[in-house]
Parts: sequence; C-alpha cells; structure tokens
Amino acid sequence: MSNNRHKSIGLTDDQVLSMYETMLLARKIDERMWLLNRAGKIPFVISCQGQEAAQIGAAFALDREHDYIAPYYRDLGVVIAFGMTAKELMLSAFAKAEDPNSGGRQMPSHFGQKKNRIITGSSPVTTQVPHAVGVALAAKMENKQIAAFTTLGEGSSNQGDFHEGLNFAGVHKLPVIVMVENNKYAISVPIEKQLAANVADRAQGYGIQGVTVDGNDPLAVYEVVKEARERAIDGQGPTLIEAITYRFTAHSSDDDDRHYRERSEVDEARKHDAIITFEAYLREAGLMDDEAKNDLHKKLDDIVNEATDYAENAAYAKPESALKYVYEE
Amino acid sequence: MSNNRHKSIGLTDDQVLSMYETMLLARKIDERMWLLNRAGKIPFVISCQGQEAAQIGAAFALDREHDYIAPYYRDLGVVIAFGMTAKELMLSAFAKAEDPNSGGRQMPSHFGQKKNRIITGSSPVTTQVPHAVGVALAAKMENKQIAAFTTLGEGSSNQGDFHEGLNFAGVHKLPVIVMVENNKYAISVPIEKQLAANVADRAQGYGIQGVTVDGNDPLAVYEVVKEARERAIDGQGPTLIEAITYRFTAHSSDDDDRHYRERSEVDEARKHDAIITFEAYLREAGLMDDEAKNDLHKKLDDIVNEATDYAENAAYAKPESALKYVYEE
Amino acid sequence: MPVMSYIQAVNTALKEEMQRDEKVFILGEDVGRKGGVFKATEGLFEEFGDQRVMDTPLAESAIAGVGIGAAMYGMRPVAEMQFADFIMPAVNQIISEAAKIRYRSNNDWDCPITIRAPYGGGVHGALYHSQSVEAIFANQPGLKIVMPSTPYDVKGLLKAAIRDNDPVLFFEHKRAYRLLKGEVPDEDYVLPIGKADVKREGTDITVITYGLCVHFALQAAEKLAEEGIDVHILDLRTVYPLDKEAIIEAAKKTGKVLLVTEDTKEGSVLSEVAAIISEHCLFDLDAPIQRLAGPDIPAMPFAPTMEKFFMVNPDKVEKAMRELAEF
Amino acid sequence: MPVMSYIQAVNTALKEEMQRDEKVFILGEDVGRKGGVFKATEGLFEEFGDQRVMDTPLAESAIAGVGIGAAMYGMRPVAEMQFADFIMPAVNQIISEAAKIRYRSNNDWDCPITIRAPYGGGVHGALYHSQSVEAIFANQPGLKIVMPSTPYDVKGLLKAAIRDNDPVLFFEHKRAYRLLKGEVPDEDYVLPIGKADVKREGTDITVITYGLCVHFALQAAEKLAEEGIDVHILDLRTVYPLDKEAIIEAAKKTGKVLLVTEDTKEGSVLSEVAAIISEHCLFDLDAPIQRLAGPDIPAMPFAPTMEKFFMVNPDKVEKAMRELAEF
Ligand SMILES: Cc1ncc(C[n+]2csc(CCOP(=O)(O)OP(=O)(O)O)c2C)c(N)n1
Ligand SMILES: Cc1ncc(C[n+]2csc(CCOP(=O)(O)OP(=O)(O)O)c2C)c(N)n1
Ligand SMILES: [Mg+2]
Ligand SMILES: [Mg+2]
Repeated sequence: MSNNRHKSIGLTDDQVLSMYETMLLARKIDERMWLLNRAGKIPFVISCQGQEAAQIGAAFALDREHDYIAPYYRDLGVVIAFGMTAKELMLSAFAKAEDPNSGGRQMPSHFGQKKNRIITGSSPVTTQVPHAVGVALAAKMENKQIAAFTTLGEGSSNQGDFHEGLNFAGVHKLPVIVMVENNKYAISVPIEKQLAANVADRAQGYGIQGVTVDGNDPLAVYEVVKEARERAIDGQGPTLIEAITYRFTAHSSDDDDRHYRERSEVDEARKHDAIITFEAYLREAGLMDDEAKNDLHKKLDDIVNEATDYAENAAYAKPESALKYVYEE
Repeated sequence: MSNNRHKSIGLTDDQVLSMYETMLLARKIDERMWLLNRAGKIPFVISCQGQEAAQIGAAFALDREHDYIAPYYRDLGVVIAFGMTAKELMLSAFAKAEDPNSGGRQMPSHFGQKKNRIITGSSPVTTQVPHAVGVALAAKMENKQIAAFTTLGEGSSNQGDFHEGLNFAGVHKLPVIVMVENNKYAISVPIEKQLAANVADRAQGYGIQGVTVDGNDPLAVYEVVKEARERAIDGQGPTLIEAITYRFTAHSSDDDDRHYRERSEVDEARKHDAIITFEAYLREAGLMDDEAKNDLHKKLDDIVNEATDYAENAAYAKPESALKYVYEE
Repeated sequence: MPVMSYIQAVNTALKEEMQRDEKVFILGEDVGRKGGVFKATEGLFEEFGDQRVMDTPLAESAIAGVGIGAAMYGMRPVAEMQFADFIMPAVNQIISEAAKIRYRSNNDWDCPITIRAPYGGGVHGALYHSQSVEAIFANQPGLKIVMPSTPYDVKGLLKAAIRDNDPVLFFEHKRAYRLLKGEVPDEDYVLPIGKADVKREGTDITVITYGLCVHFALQAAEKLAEEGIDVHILDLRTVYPLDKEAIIEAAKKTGKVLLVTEDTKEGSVLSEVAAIISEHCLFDLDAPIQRLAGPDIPAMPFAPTMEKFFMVNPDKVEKAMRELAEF
Repeated sequence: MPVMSYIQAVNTALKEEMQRDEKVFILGEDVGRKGGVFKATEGLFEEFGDQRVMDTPLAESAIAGVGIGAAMYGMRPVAEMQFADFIMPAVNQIISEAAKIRYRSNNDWDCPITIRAPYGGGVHGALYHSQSVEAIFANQPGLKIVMPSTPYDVKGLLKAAIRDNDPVLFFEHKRAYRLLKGEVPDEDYVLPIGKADVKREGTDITVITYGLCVHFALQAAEKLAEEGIDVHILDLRTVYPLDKEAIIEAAKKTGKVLLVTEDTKEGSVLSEVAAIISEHCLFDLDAPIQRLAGPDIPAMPFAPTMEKFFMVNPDKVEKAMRELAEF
C-alpha cells in the first residue's frame, strides 16, 4: 500500500487512525467473548474476526449520523462504528436487562438500536435485505438524503429475499447498498457448493451496479462504499458490493470447523489479517509506532475490561418481564 | 425467413408442419374457451395467445417421450405437444370429472398428467422452478438421459423461488431448461415496473447459460432449446431462456386490459402473430397452400367441436368425491 | 347514512386514511393503474400517484419485507396480497419479522404495517383462490388478525388497523366484496381491534363465527326465529388474539354453542374458541360444543358440485342450529 | 436391546432407510461433511457420498421445492431444515405444493417427502432457535406432522415417515437429542403415523401431550403416584391429523384432562384436542379442560430468567396435575 493512499481518497490521518481503532476494538471485544464463552460465562458467540476491515471500511464511508443500517450477525465492526458501545455489546453477550439490542431477549450479535439507526435483526438470514430496501423507499418518499446499508454472507445471498429485495430496489432505483461479506463458507458449506458465480455478478440481473472488492483492505472498501453512497443519494440506484474476506474462527461457539476445512487454509488466510496489514500501512504512513500501539491496546483493553465487568455484574431481566412488549403497551 | 431454415436446423417438412398444426390447435382451443366463457358456459379462461410459437418451438426441441415438463398456466401449446388432447383440455375447462389434470378440482390451465410427464402445477407462480430442478436432480442421480423443462412469466421471475431454483441447478449443473415467456406484462404491471434488466441477464449470477430469443419465431426457439437440451444432457448444466412474446388477450377472463395498455400496442403486436408469420414461412417453403390450409382448419375445428361437445356433456365429479385423495387411499 | 358495498368500505377506508396521514401508502400487485384485481384500490392511483399507490414486482416476500422496512422507518404501509392464498411466500417476513420486531427489540422498534388480503370461497376460485389462511397465523403472538363481516365493520376496523402500531393482517372475504351492502357513516370512526361484536341477541343457542358466515348465521337465525328459536350471534371480528371475555359471555348466555367457519375443520381458529369455552365455562354448557366447518381437504375444488359440497351456506348453518337447539 | 439417545435413533433410522432403499436421499444445510449441526446425519456422508447426503445452498424454499420435485419424480427425499424456526421461507412450498399435490392432481401425482426439523426450547436458543412451529401447519390437510417423544418412537416413526407416500413433517425436540436415552430394537420396525400412544396407564387424571413434555409429565406422574394420584398419559405422537379415537378414549377414562405443550397457548395444537373433547365427551368430564403451555409471547427469550419463565418443566406440570386432581 502506498503510504498516503488514505489521503488520496479523502480520509484524514485521524480518520484512518479511528478506523484502525474501531477495527481493533471489534477484534478485542470478539476475542473476549470467546474467552468468556470458553470459561462458561456466556452461552454463545458468533464472530466478526477476519471481516473487520470490510465492516469498518464500509461504515466509515456512510453518513453515521443519518444513514440506516441493517447489519447481520458478524457486523460487530459496523455497529461499533455506528455508535454501539463495548458495554452495550457486553450486556448483550451476557443477556442482561440493560442490553439495548433486545434487553437480553435475543442471542448476542442480533443487533438493533433505534437511536443509532441500527435496524433490529433476527436469526433467519437475509430478511434484512428487503427491510433495508423498505427504509430506502421511505427515505426516498420523504426526500431524505440518506442511504440504507445492509450486509449478509455469501451463503445467504442464495435466499429468495436477496433476489426479491435487490430487484425491488433496482426497479425503483432506491438508495440502498448491499454488501455481501464473502468469507467463503456458510457454516461448513464451501462457496463452490453455494454459488456457481461471483456474488457481484448478480447485480446485472437487477440492472444495478456490482463491485467486487478486497475485504481485507479497509481503504478499498471505503472507496467503493463511498461511491455507492454517492450514487444512491444521487438517484442512481442501489449497489451490490462483494467484499472478499475470510472467517478466522469457527462459524460460532457451537461449531468445530476442523471437520470441514484445513488448518493450513485458515493459517494462510490469517496472514492477510487486516489488523496486521492495516497496522503496517499506518506505520509506513508514519501514523503508528510501538508506543502509540501500546497506548491504543491499553486503552481498548481497559474499555473491554470495564465493559465485561459491568455486564457480568448487571442484572438479568425479571422472569415476568418476558410478558412485556408483545404489542404496544 | 429463408425457406429452408427448418432443414438447416434439422427439422423435416413433416415436423414443421406438425409444429404449425400444434400451434394452430392451441390457438383454436384457446379461442373456443373464450367463446365458451363469454357465453357463460365456463367460468374461467387464461390464454396462450401470442405465445404459441415459443411454446411449440421449445416443446418440439425436447424429447417428448422422456423429458419432464413443469409448465405454467399459459402453456397450452406445450402440453398439447406433450400429448394432452383437445378433449382432455376441454374437460378441464368445463371442470368435469374426467379431466386428467385434476378431475375438475383445479381451474383450467393448471396442468398435470403423469403419463405424459407433465408435472402437476398450482396457482402460486414460480413454485414449479424448484420442482423442475428436483426432477433434474433425480434424473441425474438415476443416470437418465433426460431434461426437465419449465416455464414461467417474466413477472414471476422476480419470485424468490426463481433465484433459489436456478442457483441450486447452477451449483449442481443439473439438466434443466428454464424458459421465461416474456410477454411484457404481469397482469397490468408493465415490464419496467417488474425488472430493471433483461431476464436472461440473470443467468450470469448463477453461472449458467442465458439466451434471449424471439418468441414469435418457433424455429429460433427450437434452436436454442435444442442446444440447451444438448448441454443439459451433456452435463453442462442449466440454461435460462428468455423468449420475447406478447400477450394478445387480457390477462384472463377476469381482466380488462383496456385500463392499462393501449389498443394500438396490442394491434401492433398482433401483426407479428406467429400463426400468420409461420404460415407465411410454410407457404414460402412450399409446404402450405390454400387448400392445405382449409383442410387443416377443418380438421382442427372438428377436433375442437368434438372435444367441446364431449366435455360439455360429461359429468361433474360427485359432491362427496371432494373428500378423496387427501392422502394415499 | 350512505349504503355501500363491502369493497367500497375497503376503498373508502384506504382513501380517507391516505388523506388523513401522508405516511400511509399502498403497495402490492396491480394496485396502481388497474386499481387492484377486485378494485379495492380503484381511484387511489389517480388521486395519490404512483409513489403512494405502488405497483410492485410480483414477489410477496418483498411486498411484505419492503413494507416492514418502511414501517420500521416510520411509514404506515398497507400491503396488499392479491389473494390470501398467495401470502405463503411472505410467511417468513410476517412471522419471523413483523410479529417479532417489537418484542425482540424490547420495545425499541415497532412495525405498524397492515397486510390486506382477500380470502374465502364460493367464487369458483378453486384450490388457490378460495382458501381461508387465518389458522396459519393465529398462533403467532405479535400479530393481530382482523376479519370483518360488514361494510360498517370494514371501514372502522381497516382504519384502526392502519393506525395500529403493530402489524395487522386484514382478511377481506372476496365473495362479500360485492354481495354485502350496508350502512356506513360518512364520518371518520374506528372500531376496536380485539373486540368481538354481538350481531344478534338471543337466548336459546349461541353461534360464534366471523366473516361471511356471520351472514349465513343471521339468515338462518331469521328462519329459526319463526319457529321460536332465538339465536345469539357473536361475530369474532378479530380472530387473533381472541376476545376471551366476549366468547365466555356468549357461551354462558345460552349454554349451547355452535361454532361456524368456512375454513377446514381441524385446527381452525374455532378450535381455540372451543378450548377457551371448555376451559372457562364447561359447567355452563348444556350441549357439546358443535362445530360447522369445511371438510378436512386441502382446499376448495373448482367444479361446482364439489365447491358447493365444501362451502358452508345458510342451509347448513340452519340445520346445525336446529340440531343444537333440539339437543 | 441397545440403549441409544434420541438423536442416535434419528441417525439410525436415516441410515437404515438409506441402506434399504436407494431412492432415499438427504438434502439440507451442513448435512454432509459436517454431519448436521446436531450431528443427526453423522457418518452418512462418508457411507453414502455427497449425492445422497447433499449439502445444499442456504435456501429453504429450494430445499423443500427441489425435494418436492425429486419426490414427484419418484425419489424419497429427506429434507432437513436446520432449525424448525427456519422452515418459514419454505412454507409456500410445503403448504401450497407438497400438501396439495395428490389432491390437486386427483391422485395422479404424489409427493413422498419427509421434512425433518429440530424444534423446541430450553437450550439457550433464544427467539429463533427454540420455537415450536407445528401449529402453523396443523391446519393443512394433505400434511402429516409427527413429533416423537422417545428414541424408540423416533426410529419407528421416522422410518414410517420416509416410507409414507405423502409429505410428512417430522419435528425432533432438540433438547431431547442428547437428554433422552432409551431402548431401541436393532430390528427394522415401523410405527403407525396417526396413532397416539398411551405412555402411562392411570385412572385419576388424563394428561395429553407430545414431545419433550411427555417426559415432564411422566416425571411428574411418578411423584404424584407417591401421593396416590394415578395419572394417565397419552402421547399424541402425530399432532396432525390427530388420533381422535385415542383422545376421546383417554379423556373419557378419567374425566379430568390436562393438555400440555411447550408451544405458546393460543392456537396451539392442543386447542384442537380441547375442541375434539368438548365436541365428543363433554358429559364425561368432571373438570374444565386445563391447558398448560408457554405464555403468549412471540418466542422464548435468551436470558435464563426469561427462558425458564417460558419453558414448561416437570414442576409446572406437577403443579397443574395436582390442581386438576384436587378439582
Ligand atoms: C433462513 C436460515 N436458515 C438457516 C440458518 C442457519 N444458519 C445460520 S448462519 C448460516 C450460514 C450463513 O452463511 P453465510 O451467509 O455465508 O454467512 P457467514 O456466517 O459465513 O458470515 C446458517 C445456515 C439461518 N440462520 N437462517
Ligand atoms: C405467488 C403469486 N402471487 C400472485 C399471483 C396472482 N397472479 C397470477 S398471474 C400474475 C401475473 C403473472 O405475470 P407473469 O409472470 O409475467 O406471467 P404472464 O401472466 O404475463 O404470462 C399474478 C400476479 C399468483 N398466481 N401467485
Ligand atoms: Mg459465509
Ligand atoms: Mg408476463
């Protein structure tokens, strides 16, 4: 990477540092959750590891004060960038009452937070694509200069809702950006058994823009999402982005990936870990040195520790509170 | 059209004449059904008119002794080519007990006849696409040299089942041919409000072959389906064919198309009616003259008259027979 | 008071709500220029334009899903399923999403969508244009299911559905569209979702039903009245969640209960009505709880012989009422 | 007789049926190399290869629809939905297609597909990995819904489902998978679909239930036996269509009926059981028909406090039994 690439695409030094910090925070929260899970303290983890660069690159290209996002379960990086705090995420991991996503009702990584325009998500994959399209439709009806951004896995791009949502958006030229985080597996099923084409090739069938981008390169992702957003706001319609990534962890804490993929493949992928390569970029650009790195790690570790402690000690929702909010009260 | 085009693509004189005869029979049955509907004798008609050339061109390119078809409601031409008789079709129009499609249980044009490998169809559109894929999968598992052929409208190509079915077929390279009969309307909704691309452009997203063909030209359709079938049998996977047609009638006997399309548009389309243009081709090829034409019309009119009379006088299913065949008996 | 048909009441309610609140918009197949295959949205495209009366691509999961997204944003979408039978591709969006959005977000988000669909038989619609589909959804907390029986109820309940801050399935009987006429006030009014309505007071037997069958019951009751049998008729109006108090009260009133639906029998929404009664007023009953319903076959056949065999009608209702009265 | 777990019984039945009939094949998400997320298909990929144990793209409507197509052709597909909660995108294929194929073709075509799915709660699965979904389908003639409670029943009923010439939904309780063990004969045997099974003979009260709740009821019954309360337990096994005769017999036997499900209450399959009883044996009852079920909330929450609040358990069953016995 050239050491002033970020400037050439309009990002300040502070912004790239903030991107790195957000990526690293996501990674650290994720890692902590695995530890907590293995220690028997939280029942479930599903990871962002390996996909942070794509997530942060994309999120920083959006208007984080006004755009709406409909993230999928791996988008820890996206939701942090949109304002969800480590504490809030830990409250969710521990399923505590204060969890802003669901009050402990949903599994962790089922994001949702209205004040940050993070649309509530479910477990069935791909349902969020039509939702994002609906938000984009509403925004257009109300003449708002905003975009709706949604993500999903490449396996999930085979659901009918992907097709129906993108087609609707294409016909109505709606300001929606759909980013598929292609990490090459849908649980154990490798991409060759999921698709016989590139995800981005599907754009053509909806008359929309399709782009493939290196999901390990946050600046590259930033660029394509930035452009997609400009097109969206400009009335030129949706963009389908395929970010090529890799899933470093097992599918979730319930999965053992050794049954279906070689360790060597994972090791190879980890060499391209954006946490490492983007750090190297920042060093080359003169924005990071050992001291700054240590400070940053210390700062983030403190945040994660504090969040963990708080969440661990927080209260569960009362049993009967399960009865609340079925309908408007 | 050159007057020996049919020979150059491997069709004999008898075969093209048989194609014409089948097209004309489909048209005549269809027209008769409208008359019967307007006379209050049958409650419902949905038409093939304007799509016969695509249907017959395709059907004749298949192995009509072994291939399976999952037709949609306009495919009168396809099912006749696959062996359903005028009498059987009229029995269905009159909803009589002897109707082989459903014993009078379904509306007309909900085709199904096991002995002719016509897979039973329903009203919800596009569900037949995965079915055809399933048949192709089974055929492949059993090492049968057969193809599964299915059709639908362009509006229906926006359903999730289209995407899911084609993707499945693409991944497993199954011997299935999907022909979209693009007649430019889904009831009242014009194609611009249905898709922002050509239907055939969707093939790429499934890693399969996509072809657009003039659906008014039975020989052109024959050629692409023939080639698709060869590829299918050869293990090269599915083909998506978009046949450009036009719907001459209202959507169905319950529709009045004057609300949403100009008469001039319909008149213009009727000029390309394949019943006329293909007759002209046969005349130029020296295969048809006035006498032959009159004989053919007479022969087909007799068939339609006889079928109508038979069906009109046939019995309805007994009321209590509605209780039969919910489960195996 | 003006007299209008059931479908005019639908049309009027839609129009008035769109005039009242610009966040209300319609999306569905053929709802625009054509005005809907039953003309429920006639004239609205002309009045409100193609953005607020939007012809969508032929894809029900998107119609529901895009509507849900817009509702979460703050709009009030009214999605039309062309026939209730074609709601099936949208089940995931309705059950996994719309029904659970408020709950799963702990009240942070909500989903004020109305999904309208014509249901019911007796129109030569055959297997896939005649079904009653309410039982599929009438076990999903978070949803409300409204099935009005009169033009008056249609207007008041459709307005209530559109203003409701939760998802409402609004099923309209397609045979009622033009068959039923009734007085409908010009004024703006809403009727409460979740409340059943006594359509006839009586003392001898209780009929609990909804939709078109309410009229069959009313007709049959008139006949029985001549014989001195006095029928109490409760119209459920909302079939999910049920109005328990009203059901219990109606059952207790006469001690003899007939439940009527045109849906197939096993597992219909009436099963729950029977369960409520047998849980709460068993000792008030003087006769077993009777059910009159369609036969347990996949759907209504096309041929007139078999369609008639399937459909509930006033004669069948009358017969069942008389038998119960004589019990 | 060998003792095996509930999930081993699933695995054994699949394996034996695949050995017996080469038209049987499995399709679903992660069923191949991974052997299923619960290991139901473990070892089958190795034994039968990737054509007969097929990992599909992540698309439930295609899994069902392609299976249906293959079934119409003459194969015997066993489709897996990874969780019952994810069957929703396939509802159109199941209800509009599988359920109606024989009927709509007047017996010309049939659709011998089995659709397996793990359901049920108590596994920290939260809203979307805990649901009971049977009520959605238990109103669709043409479908059969089997929900076995023991390893023995699993083997016999899964084999019956695969050999059945009509579509069968086969719901397996995911918490039962490893929790429940029992004797399972080595031999090939099938159990009749559509027949309930008396799991305990008793004279004081009748409990009618299915799935994991059968065990809760059996445990509670043991406790009550010490107090001299003798509980009769009927396991529905097939929840659609219901075994009416067995239900009526069981209800009449004691005159006091408790229905138990872990599904939410309103509109569950127990409503129909209550309706059958109140239609056919009202005067044999000595107490109102009681129902113990989950609360009417969209689905089971994740937090242990709320999950426990939702779930039926032996204590809750015991309490309900005792109250009924004392009525
Ligand atoms: C409709 C539905 N079916 C099945 C599942 C179970 N499931 C959860 S994640 C997953 C794989 C998703 O793969 P992909 O879309 O590639 O995303 P990734 O996890 O790789 O990021 C599956 C099958 C689900 N959540 N929803
Ligand atoms: C799932 C579903 N939704 C709606 C309908 C109602 N419907 C019947 S045909 C039709 C239009 C189909 O258009 P297209 O696919 O272009 O086929 P065409 O009739 O033009 O040949 C619609 C909306 C249906 N049959 N199925
Ligand atoms: Mg993936
Ligand atoms: Mg069309």
